[in-house]
Amino acid sequence: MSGKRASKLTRSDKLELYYWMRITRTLEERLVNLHRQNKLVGGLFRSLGQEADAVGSAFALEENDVLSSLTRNLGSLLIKGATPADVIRQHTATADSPTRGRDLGLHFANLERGFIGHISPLGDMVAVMAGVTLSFKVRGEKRVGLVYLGDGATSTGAFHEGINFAAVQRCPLVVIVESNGYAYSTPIAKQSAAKQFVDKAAGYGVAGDRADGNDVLAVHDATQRAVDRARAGGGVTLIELTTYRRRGHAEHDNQSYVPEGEVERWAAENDPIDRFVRVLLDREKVEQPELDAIDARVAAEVDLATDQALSSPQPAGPDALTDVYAGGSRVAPHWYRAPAAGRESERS
Amino acid sequence: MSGKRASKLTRSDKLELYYWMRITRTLEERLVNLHRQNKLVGGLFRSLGQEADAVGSAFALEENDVLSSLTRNLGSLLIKGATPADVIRQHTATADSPTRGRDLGLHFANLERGFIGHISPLGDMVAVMAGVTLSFKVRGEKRVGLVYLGDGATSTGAFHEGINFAAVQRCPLVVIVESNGYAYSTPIAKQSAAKQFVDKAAGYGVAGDRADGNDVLAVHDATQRAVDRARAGGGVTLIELTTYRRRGHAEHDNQSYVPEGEVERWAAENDPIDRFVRVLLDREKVEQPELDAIDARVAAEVDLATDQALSSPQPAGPDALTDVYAGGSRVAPHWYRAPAAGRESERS
Amino acid sequence: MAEITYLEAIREALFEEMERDENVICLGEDVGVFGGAFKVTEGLQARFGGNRVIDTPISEIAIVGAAAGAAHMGMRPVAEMQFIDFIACAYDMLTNYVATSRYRTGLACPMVVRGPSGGYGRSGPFHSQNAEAAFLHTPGLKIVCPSTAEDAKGLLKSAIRDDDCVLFFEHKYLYRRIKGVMPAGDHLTPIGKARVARAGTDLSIITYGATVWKALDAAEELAKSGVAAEVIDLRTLAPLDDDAIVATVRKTNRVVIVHEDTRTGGIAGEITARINELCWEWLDAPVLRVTAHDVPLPSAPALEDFVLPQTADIVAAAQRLLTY
Amino acid sequence: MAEITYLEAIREALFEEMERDENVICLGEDVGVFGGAFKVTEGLQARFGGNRVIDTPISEIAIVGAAAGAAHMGMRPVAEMQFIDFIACAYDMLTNYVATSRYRTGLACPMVVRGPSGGYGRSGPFHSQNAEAAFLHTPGLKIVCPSTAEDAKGLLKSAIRDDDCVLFFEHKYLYRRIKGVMPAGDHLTPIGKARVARAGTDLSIITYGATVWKALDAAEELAKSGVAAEVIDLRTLAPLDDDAIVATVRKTNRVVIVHEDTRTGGIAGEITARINELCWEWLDAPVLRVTAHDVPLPSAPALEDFVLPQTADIVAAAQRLLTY
Ligand SMILES: Cc1ncc(C[n+]2csc(CCOP(=O)(O)OP(=O)(O)O)c2C)c(N)n1
Ligand SMILES: Cc1ncc(C[n+]2csc(CCOP(=O)(O)OP(=O)(O)O)c2C)c(N)n1
Ligand SMILES: [Mg+2]
Ligand SMILES: [Mg+2]
Repeated sequence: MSGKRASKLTRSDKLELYYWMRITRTLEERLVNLHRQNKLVGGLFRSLGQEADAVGSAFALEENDVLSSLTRNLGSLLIKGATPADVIRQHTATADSPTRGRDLGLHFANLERGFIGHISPLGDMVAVMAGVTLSFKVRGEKRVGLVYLGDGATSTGAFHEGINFAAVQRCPLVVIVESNGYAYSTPIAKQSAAKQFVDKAAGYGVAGDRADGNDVLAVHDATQRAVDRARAGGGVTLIELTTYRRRGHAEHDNQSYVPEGEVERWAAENDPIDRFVRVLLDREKVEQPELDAIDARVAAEVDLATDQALSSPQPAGPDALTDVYAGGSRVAPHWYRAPAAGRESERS
Repeated sequence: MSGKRASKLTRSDKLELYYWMRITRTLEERLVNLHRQNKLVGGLFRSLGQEADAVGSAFALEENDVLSSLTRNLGSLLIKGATPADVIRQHTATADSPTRGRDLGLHFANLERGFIGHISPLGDMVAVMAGVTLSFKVRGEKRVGLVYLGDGATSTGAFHEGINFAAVQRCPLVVIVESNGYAYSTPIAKQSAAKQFVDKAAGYGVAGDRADGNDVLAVHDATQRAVDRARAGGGVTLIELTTYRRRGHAEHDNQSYVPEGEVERWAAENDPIDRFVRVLLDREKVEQPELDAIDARVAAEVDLATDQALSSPQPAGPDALTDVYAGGSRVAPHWYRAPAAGRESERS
Repeated sequence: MAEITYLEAIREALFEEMERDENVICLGEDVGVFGGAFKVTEGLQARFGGNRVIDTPISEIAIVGAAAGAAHMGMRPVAEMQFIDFIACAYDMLTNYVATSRYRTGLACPMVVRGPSGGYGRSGPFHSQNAEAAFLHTPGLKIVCPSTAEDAKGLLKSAIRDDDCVLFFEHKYLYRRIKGVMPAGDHLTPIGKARVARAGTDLSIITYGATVWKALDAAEELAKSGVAAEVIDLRTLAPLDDDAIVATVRKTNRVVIVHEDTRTGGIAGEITARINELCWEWLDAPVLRVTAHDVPLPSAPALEDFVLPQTADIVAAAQRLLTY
Repeated sequence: MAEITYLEAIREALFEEMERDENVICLGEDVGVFGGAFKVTEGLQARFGGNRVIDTPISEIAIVGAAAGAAHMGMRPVAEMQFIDFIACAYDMLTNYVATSRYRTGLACPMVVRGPSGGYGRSGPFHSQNAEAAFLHTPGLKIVCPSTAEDAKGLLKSAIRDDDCVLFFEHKYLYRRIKGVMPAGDHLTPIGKARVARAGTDLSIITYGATVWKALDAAEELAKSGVAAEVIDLRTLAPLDDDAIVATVRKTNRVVIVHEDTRTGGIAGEITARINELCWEWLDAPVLRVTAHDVPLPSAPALEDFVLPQTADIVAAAQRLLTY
């Protein structure tokens, strides 16, 4: 689905970047509607205002590179080939969702397409991606891994052990810290005393970079440099992307802890899509109708995906019992759920 | 036991530093003898060549400050009031050892005297000491905490979470990384890709310092600055002390992985006691007989401690059952160990 | 006296204990200004200040480790896991440091680790866990699982005053669904004592946490066909109340143990073994278990409902017991 | 064929599997040049290079996490915990990530986490642990505990070829004390199958790991007074071999379960519950447990000996079973 991954982005690459940011936002807006209609299972986590971060970075990867996304990286998954219908199915826990209703939201994976969704315990995926990229190194494959984590997740032991392991092993791994102001309600100053997250790079002996996370081209640029370095055997890069979480942690969170006007200011002055539209119109001489066409295409795709996903069946209870282990394994249902099965215990 | 804790060390302070280093070494040599005589329970871990590191740093603490020692910080425990007899008892697992034979070696604590020995899982004590020093902060006490860890232990998640927590909370904590070349057999380059451990300080937003760990005065100086900073409300300092582990990880380890001549070179050129003796004789105009007198005092103290400890009784089996919980709790021995107790099960 | 919810009862306990003893502090992710993901600690920071109600980094190892260190110094820390599932990150600190500290070195760890637990909420594999089986095995820890609002308050207050580390597992399905009238005064529920939630003579349902309510529903159902089921709410899992277990076995001679958590290696096995050892001769039927199936807990409603134990399962197990 | 030790058998398995399949890699602290704290991996790096035998930082979370990531990519990582006690640090990674990965997302984690376990060595609370009870409860993990040199080799080879994560708990007390002659050829012991270590008719001793040898000693002792004890070596704890358990209960009608680990929440409880459910009517006596006492394991010889189960304890339990 994604375009070519040149260091020099063409005009059409840039339109593609626009497409990915737009579809991220539109798809999330659709999810918000479905959430309000009580059609989702579980909470809804937005990346509103952070779309450039996931999109610009994932766009720097090749087809057979592998990324591990986090809560606010829907855009990166779409670029890697997750379909909007799958995303909606994950949020509605249908039988044909990528996890068959077992896990929710962006917690899904597709190794053929090159992505591994995260699990809830934060930081764990840094260690897992150290192993994914270790396999590239051991096998001499010229592939690269990318893992995202939030400012808050930098406080976890798993992040620390994972990046340090990858640094020592010179694994081809790019670690992106999305510094978006908050971890749930906790502001950055209560998460870390560092002046900036990129200051951690020297402590791990890895390359460090920092970019404006709301400037999709700057994000792409920084990531592309890091990806090139990794592919050339230069090991790990830690990139800090500065951005801002415009919604609450999840949709239920009313952001009572956010200073007044902060959200509105970011929305007005620093929306990554608005900013990029200006770049496209002003510098790239894109015409508004071109963007309108993309918007229309996106709307149609999201509509179609919604129709597909909402007609998906729900899983049946006993489906829960398969594949805990390999080989088509199936846990036996408890006897009181399988009345035909008869007594487990026999009298002597 | 320990002398006054002034920033400016007097001549008699310096003689005291010599005393602490000497007794550390002599006591460990005694433990080596006992180990060879099969009188110890468990392995023996030396701090040979690292005595200045533990002694110089602990000497910067006040009476009511608290430290947490690691494997190679015997000197710091002695300064804090652990007795040589207690140390030998810990190594012989006697009934009257500080842990009553339950734990070994330097794994013991005495809060009245201000020390908490480590547990085996590396890094954990950094988090615990974050809490000890958090209590100082919460209560407005002007006390300071000091925690030691090895180069290898910096790779643990517990170290990371602990120092970061303390940094954000501005706890009065000094974290000393003893960079002694190896973690067991693993050289520093396979533990961390950082140029130096002090580079981690910026990533945590804490003060960083680095000193020659085999120069007891330099160690004291750096620690004193950090302790003063902590006491004044300036938060955490990460100090890297460079030193060298002249023995194997424990006495059983023959150091086959160490490049030839490396140990000998450090012994010949960079023994912390030898170096300090030269300073005392040359710069402080100490006379050799003064040092000889200290040595004799140390020998006598270690002899006495050995006699005391070796006459200590072994614990009795059922002693193992007490104090899992508070209030003098006692686990009931299994019925087959308490034949008088009768049947647990009664026939109906 | 007005009824308050299970959640409010927990909050009340925190307020009262912080008021009573200035050594009590609360720490955890988002517990301060925000009042916690479930608002359990709401208002606490406004009342007691940022020095005693501490927003921490996302660092479960450090939260638990720091609580232990502060506890050594005489504080009474109450550490929150935002979801109890994340206690897994602090498993080493709890089992190796906290649980052994007194036994080895004499240093006490009077602290509470609390957090929202349990399923039935469509929250999937990482926000629905029951952590008790992971710690039941560790000498030195206590484990409390209240099922009523009264006990939530009384047991938390006791836990905070306990001289050892208490893991306090709140069931988040009950947070706003269960209410109770708090006993007047300084209401303390003793740790280590089970409760007869419903008396009966024909069989015993031994359980704790959210499934107490399912057991009571099952007992009601069974009563319709004239079966008098006794429901034992364990309340404390470590130490287990052997006396209460033996008493109910002797009374009814038939037992089903119900827990929400997965079966293999779960607490029902331990209870079965104790019954075997302590009063095997009193059994007229094998001890049965009604538990979750041995799979990670899935999110989709139909899947979750299938995996977790339901009232009908308890009724079925009870009916089978009666055939012996 | 010459006898080799339990430790050498493990090393042989690693050599053979690395030889057979280039996707097999070993990683852990000091496993390379040094050959591991117990020299289990000695010679491996010299033979297979630093790319496949990897010295890691002291980072159990990362060791296990990286093994999982490499396993996703088709490698067959064998991760060493220097002492199994430190697996506690990776508890979250194992239970939340590794154990659920296939179930949730379809990503397999074919990997082994192995390491020296167990007591009787005066190594105290942090170098003597038995980790099985901590993981028995987690669907998605397999647990193997060999007691003989033959099984150590055959089970490790099976574990490396298994498509799921296998926790392979080696008993370090057996490393150099137990020897065996390896069966010729590609020797694989199936995971999930128990073994009758000694046949008997009067009672069953069900155990695994180092206590298999104590059970055999006890059986020998009992034989002197004409009692024929059957000893079942479980070999695999997850999945448990229910068939073997039921078979021995039906044969002898009397059971003592022996494990080195502490009692409460230990695996004996689970086995007792299964016996209750599967063949309660076949029991002529309650199922008894012989285990460690519920305390952290102390170091002093007299204390350790008192806390851990000994041969005489098994004999005493057997004799009591026979009074029913
Ligand atoms: C180990 C762990 N502890 C706690 C949580 C609960 N939790 C989920 S998201 C979150 C905040 C994450 O903040 P950040 O990493 O900054 O990511 P953001 O949501 O801002 O993108 C918390 C505390 C968790 N998922 N994992
Ligand atoms: C979490 C954890 N993993 C593994 C070990 C085993 N271990 C004990 S000491 C040691 C090496 C420690 O090296 P370092 O931190 O540099 O301290 P040093 O011995 O050099 O003073 C290791 C790997 C441990 N104690 N804790
Ligand atoms: Mg954030
Ligand atoms: Mg070292």
